[in-house]
Amino acid sequence: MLDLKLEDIDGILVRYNVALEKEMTPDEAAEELYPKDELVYPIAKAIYEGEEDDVIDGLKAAIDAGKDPITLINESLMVGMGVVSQLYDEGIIFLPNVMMSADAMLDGIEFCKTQTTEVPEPKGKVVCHVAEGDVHDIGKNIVAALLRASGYEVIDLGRDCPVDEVIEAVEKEKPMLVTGTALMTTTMYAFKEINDKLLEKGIQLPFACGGGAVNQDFVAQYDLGVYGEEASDAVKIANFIVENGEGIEKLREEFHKH
Amino acid sequence: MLDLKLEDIDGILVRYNVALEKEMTPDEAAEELYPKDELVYPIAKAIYEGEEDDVIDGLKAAIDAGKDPITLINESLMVGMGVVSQLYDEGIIFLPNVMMSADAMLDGIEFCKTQTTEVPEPKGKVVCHVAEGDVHDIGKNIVAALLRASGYEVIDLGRDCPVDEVIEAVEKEKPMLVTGTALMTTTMYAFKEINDKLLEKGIQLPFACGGGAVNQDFVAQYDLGVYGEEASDAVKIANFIVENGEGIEKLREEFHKH
Amino acid sequence: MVKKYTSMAYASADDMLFGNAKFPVKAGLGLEIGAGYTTPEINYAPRPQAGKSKEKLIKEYERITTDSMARMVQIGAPSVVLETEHVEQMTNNPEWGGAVAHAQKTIMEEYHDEYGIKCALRHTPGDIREDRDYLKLTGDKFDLLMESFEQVAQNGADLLSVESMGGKEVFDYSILRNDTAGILFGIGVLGSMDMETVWTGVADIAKKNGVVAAGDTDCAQANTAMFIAGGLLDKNLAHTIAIVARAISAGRSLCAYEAGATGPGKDCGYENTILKSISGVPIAQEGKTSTCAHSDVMGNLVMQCCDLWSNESVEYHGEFGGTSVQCWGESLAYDCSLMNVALKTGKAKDLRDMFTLSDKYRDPQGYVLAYDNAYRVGEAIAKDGNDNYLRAKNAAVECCNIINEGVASGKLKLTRFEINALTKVKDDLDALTDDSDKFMSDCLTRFKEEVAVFRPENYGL
Amino acid sequence: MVKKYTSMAYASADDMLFGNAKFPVKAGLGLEIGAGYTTPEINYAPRPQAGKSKEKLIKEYERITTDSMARMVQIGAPSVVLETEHVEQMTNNPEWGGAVAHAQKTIMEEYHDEYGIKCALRHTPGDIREDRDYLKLTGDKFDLLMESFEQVAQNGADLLSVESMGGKEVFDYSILRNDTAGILFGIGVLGSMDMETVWTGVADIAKKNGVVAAGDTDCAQANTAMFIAGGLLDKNLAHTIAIVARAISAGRSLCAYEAGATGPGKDCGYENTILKSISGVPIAQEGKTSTCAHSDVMGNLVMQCCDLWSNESVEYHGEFGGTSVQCWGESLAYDCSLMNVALKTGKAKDLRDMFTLSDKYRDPQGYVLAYDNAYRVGEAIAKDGNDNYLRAKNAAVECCNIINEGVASGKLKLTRFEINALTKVKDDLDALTDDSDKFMSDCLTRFKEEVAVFRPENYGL
Ligand code: B12
Ligand code: B12
Repeated sequence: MLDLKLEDIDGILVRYNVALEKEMTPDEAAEELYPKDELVYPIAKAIYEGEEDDVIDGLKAAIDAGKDPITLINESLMVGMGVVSQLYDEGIIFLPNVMMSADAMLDGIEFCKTQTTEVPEPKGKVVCHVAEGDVHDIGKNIVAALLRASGYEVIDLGRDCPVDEVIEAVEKEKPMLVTGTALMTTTMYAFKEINDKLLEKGIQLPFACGGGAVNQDFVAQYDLGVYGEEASDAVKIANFIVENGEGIEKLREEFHKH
Repeated sequence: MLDLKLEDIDGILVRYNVALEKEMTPDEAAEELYPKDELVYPIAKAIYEGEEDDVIDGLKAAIDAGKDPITLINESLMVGMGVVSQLYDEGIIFLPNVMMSADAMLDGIEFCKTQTTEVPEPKGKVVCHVAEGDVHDIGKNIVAALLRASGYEVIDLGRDCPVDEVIEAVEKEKPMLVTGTALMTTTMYAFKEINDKLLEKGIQLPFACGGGAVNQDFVAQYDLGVYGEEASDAVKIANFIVENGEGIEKLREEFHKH
Repeated sequence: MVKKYTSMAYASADDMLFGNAKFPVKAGLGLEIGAGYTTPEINYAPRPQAGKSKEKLIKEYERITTDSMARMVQIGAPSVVLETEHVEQMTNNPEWGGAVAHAQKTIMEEYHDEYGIKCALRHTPGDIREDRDYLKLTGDKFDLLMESFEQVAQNGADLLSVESMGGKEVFDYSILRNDTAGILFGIGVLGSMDMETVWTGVADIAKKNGVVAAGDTDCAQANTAMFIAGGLLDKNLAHTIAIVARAISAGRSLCAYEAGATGPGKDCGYENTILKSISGVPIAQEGKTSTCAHSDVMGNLVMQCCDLWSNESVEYHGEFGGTSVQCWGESLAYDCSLMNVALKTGKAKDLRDMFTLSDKYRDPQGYVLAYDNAYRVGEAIAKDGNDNYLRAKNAAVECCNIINEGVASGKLKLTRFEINALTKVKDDLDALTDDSDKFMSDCLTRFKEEVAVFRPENYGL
Repeated sequence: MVKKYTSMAYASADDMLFGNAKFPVKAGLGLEIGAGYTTPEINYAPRPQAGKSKEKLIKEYERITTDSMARMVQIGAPSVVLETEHVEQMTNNPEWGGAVAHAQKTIMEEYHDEYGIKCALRHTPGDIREDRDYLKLTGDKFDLLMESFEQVAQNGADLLSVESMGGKEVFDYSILRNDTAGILFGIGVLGSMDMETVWTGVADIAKKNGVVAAGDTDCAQANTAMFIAGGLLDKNLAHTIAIVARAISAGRSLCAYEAGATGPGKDCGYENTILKSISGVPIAQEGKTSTCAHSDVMGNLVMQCCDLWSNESVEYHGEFGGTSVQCWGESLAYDCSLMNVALKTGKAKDLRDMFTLSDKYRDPQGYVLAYDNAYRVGEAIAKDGNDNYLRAKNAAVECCNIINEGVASGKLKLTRFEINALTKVKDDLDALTDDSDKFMSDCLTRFKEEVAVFRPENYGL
């Protein structure tokens, strides 16, 4: 078969990812970010590495040394996860690392809870769902995992979720944010219904919508809608709300880029 | 250079127009449709051929033989043009023939008018325009020509026509139909404005919209809008109104095919 | 019992070519697929509002069909296939799907009668075999799916396809965790088992109705991996892992042909070149002219051996140049025209190679799917063709080897990240047993525990 | 004074090839056009609402630019050109156009700096030289147009183009009436005269600002004819007449290069292959991947000698696969990738011929624009290059001859209708004088009378 000469390939395609790869390895980059405290360091590192067992071991050691389990959640588990999120945002590590770290972190939180009677305070509560009639749930799973990884409590209503269940969950859970995922143009209209039913009931809260089929123009059509492109935008939206309140207009200004 | 063998061409492309060309020549087809009256026949034929001078000669002869000029408009000029329109609709003749026939017919009408004090009754009045900011006027010119050719009086507001001028013309002329042409997505929004201003003034009439940028979804968004794809649809819309009244719903049912 | 493939359809990779399949398939109105020419396959999705009622949906598909056929004759295209991928309502209400098929076919027959244009209609019911939270592959949902096939087959569909979902619960969990065994188990074992059931059913229905059981694609898994992997700069999944999932999927998607399907394979099966090398069936593909539906890094390469050339899907809407189906359909038709010229002028292999070279070094996925390497993956599958697990594992291993050779040649350049991910997969694979039964029982134990939604009874386990 | 072309840039048609121009053009950030590779040229139109204010418009173009550049790096495209065809507000308010050019270029520079992607920005002000009812080619509107060029050139546009409208009042009237002399007068004489004025101006501005005076297209006339002619089954204009108008337009569009433009010629100039044969400038083209903007019957053929490959225009909106500019831009990039592979593997002439053969016999337009025949039209123009009328008439006559030869060969099949129309044009042409002055005065007299909106003073007549 025909072939290209090595030196001709660059005229046809450029592997920008290869050309741009950071000098530093992910491990080196992570090392720079870990907290220095010698009890916290191994926990953060175990989170980064996604090793549940090491996380638990580290927590045990820290608790044995007198650290408070609830404080450890924020000061070691969340910090370790913060390293992971930052590296992911900077494009240094990839999603599966984040997922594995998140799993390890959640295990760690569960462990901490067993070590105390106090109840940890999440950053906020978020209801996630995939639109009625739609089974595409991977995007939603990522959204939920990243939110959890950032310290939010996630009520995951799963996929193919009837409109009324979303409304009920919002009434019951009083979240700071609802997210919706739709990958089909035929299902995304449920978002508008959710929006209308919420408004009918006098409930005002940001409704972050994303997923393959959804675009900003569509989301901008209903009052509560805030469009997000990437799963990590869901986290950014939640953080923005924590910092700036739930004004939809401000959220749109920040996140509606198209 | 490379070439295809004659017998291989059909595997790559099919000249469906060649394969389907009607057996009958346009002239033969027209011949079958002319009225038989020996005074009317030459006029209709001259219209078909787009020969103004022959049209006038024919009219003179018919008037000399005692025919009424106004009756001649309907019974010879319009009939001749009817032959042309039918052949165009059937795909037997092409647009330039229609344009030339229409020119000849209009000359004929002018001539008839000079031969009498009576005023001929047009089938109806139509206001045509190209949207504000848009210079693409060929489509509109075709629409206007075909409408005239079918016996409608056309008030042509030209291109790049301000919204208010359209409203004024409608108030003044009281047409049965307004048409708008837009070829740019940036200009077609003027249609919505026209629609709103008309409704504000309590004026209800069908507003046929077409042109490259315009699609049915867009036109269906405003109350008076009726979408037409081909210039000849403008004539069909006008005819439909003459026969069925100006109900927008009925018009949409008939003409909204997409 | 299905008969498994244990040898290759083609004696060498070089024998494979677009527009030519070892076993061409006659379908619809005058069309023959893989018989020396390529044909555009136009795909579309109804506008959201159109799903509201059966009547609206039928009208929408009528417009789509008329628009598509009209544009094809306007530009002189000799042949066309339309593919209707069901929206959920059409499969869940089998008579809706049947009514749509009937309406479309009626229009296509008119065009065929008036212009002689060769055409066929593919219907792809949705794999609706799931409850809210779990896959529910067998039982009433299975019966409903089969009823949908029955209805569309009776009412005008010429080609039957589905994107079946077996194994996806395990896969979804595993792909986001770089779990090699889970990927292999989900696609290669569970996916294959489910395919055998589904396709035995579809092949029966096709036979009974005198239509074609076409093919399946691992959309639910390998495409999901490809999508998550994304473009060169995305950071959600190593492209080296995505291509390993793809190689594995070839073992799985082959099951359709083993159960009686004859092709054309479905457009979004990027594993189709591998399948063609083993089975000789014609295939549909999509790439640079399906950017309306998704982006990939193999735009031209996938054309290398296609028999139908598809745009995957585009929402029906207006553009300056007509409706979206007209625009994309026209682009496809010209792509096919180019390939057909190449076939008639004796330049087809050159053109094929140019397609391939456009993207062979763009990404590890393209590298492995380049027809020469795809053929090698095919051989790895056929070698242990009788064992779903082993052949999928072989495919994965061969995939890793191919990439490593590419890297060694200097032409395929990978990021350190991609290389590391590949090394891990390769190590994982090397550590796996060669005993299918042991693999099965190990995985059953592990995934029953780790994946809450995994229900072994779906697979009769 | 402009220097007219009286000889051919290429010794033979076979020397012409995509990605290669006799006189390549350096532009923008690291790009060289016609220097051995092809580059996608992405075109777009803002969403309607975006025109409401300067700020909105700038934001819209920023999004379009970012989306386009992002997709190009995601798929590994080595180079790209963006073309902004002004909406009227941008030309009528020159500082708007300048601000948009600045905003776009800033983003492109970021991408160039980060990724090294070669890129350039084309701006095409609208030809706003008209009053409501009349063309107003000279005077204040002319000055405004020049001011627009000045602003975009100062603020980041690398390539300057326009689709100038001289002659269109007469053409519009004539094309709907099969008036051969009027078509020739409108395009070949009036159009050429206006081009000389406009392009002397643009070339000066380009020189002053160190940017490139690119080229013009006879969109206002030849494309209008092509559009009215439409698909194979449309009945608005004989395709044989449309191609005669196109041949004539080559004489006209050449005037840009005679006045100092250097290419790349603009995408919608289907006359560009002819222009390249005479002038050797690089050209942009559009076809099978500009179906978003219009349909034509020469989808592949136009790629034969292109240096930039364009989608003409697509409204900015979402699709399943991204925003419309990303989808179409990606398709273009893969088309270019294929051409670039051909260039590197020594198969470019084969690929070129395959492009050509796809459509050479599809329609009389493709037949005449096939590079071998286009070259002949070029020769007919160069032969009397010093006389705008004669060279346009030569082109028309040669066009008729070429079609008649095609018909005689049996390969180009025409309808009786197309043949009759062609015969009439040919007879009309044969009856015309060879004396330019006489033709001018005859036409002036006739069209002043017949075409109410024709104003000779536009042309200094
Ligand atoms: C994989 C896939 C499947 C898998 C899904 C597996 C699963 N567990 O989800 C399976 C095989 C099951 C499947 C089935 C079908 N599919 Co499907 N599928 C896809 C495919 C190829 C990839 C989707 C995917 O997982 N992408 C990766 C994820 C990670 O992306 P994502 O969800 O968009 O999420 C990202 C962002 O959007 C964001 N995000 C997501 N949600 C949110 C929320 C917020 C708040 C924020 C901020 C961000 C955010 O975060 C993620 C990463 O950054 C797409 C192609 C495409 N162009 O999208 C088609 C696609 C979605 N499917 C399609 C179709 C038609 C179907 C079927 C109907 C096919 C059929 N006939 O059988 C069935 C659907 C049945 C049903 N009732 O729903 C069409 C939909 C067309 C339409 N009408 O809109 C698509 C577009 C393919 C196409 N081009 O035609 N599909
Ligand atoms: C020819 C042409 C021109 C000519 C126009 C000559 C003239 N006298 O009209 C000229 C050169 C002047 C021109 C200028 C421009 N153009 Co221009 N032009 C075209 C082109 C190639 C063909 C248009 C045409 O005449 N078609 C043939 C006619 C017969 O079709 P039509 O008008 O649609 O009408 C048919 C039907 O729609 C119907 N119809 C029409 N009206 C109505 C009404 C009713 C009631 C009904 C029932 C039916 C109906 O009947 C007709 C036949 O059946 C189009 C391409 C395209 N895809 O449309 C671009 C196009 C319209 N132009 C475009 C642009 C951008 C421009 C410029 C801004 C370019 C520039 N940068 O200079 C300027 C505009 C300046 C301005 N202020 O308006 C874009 C518009 C993009 C957008 N934003 O929407 C297009 C779409 C090209 C593209 N793909 O980018 N253009």
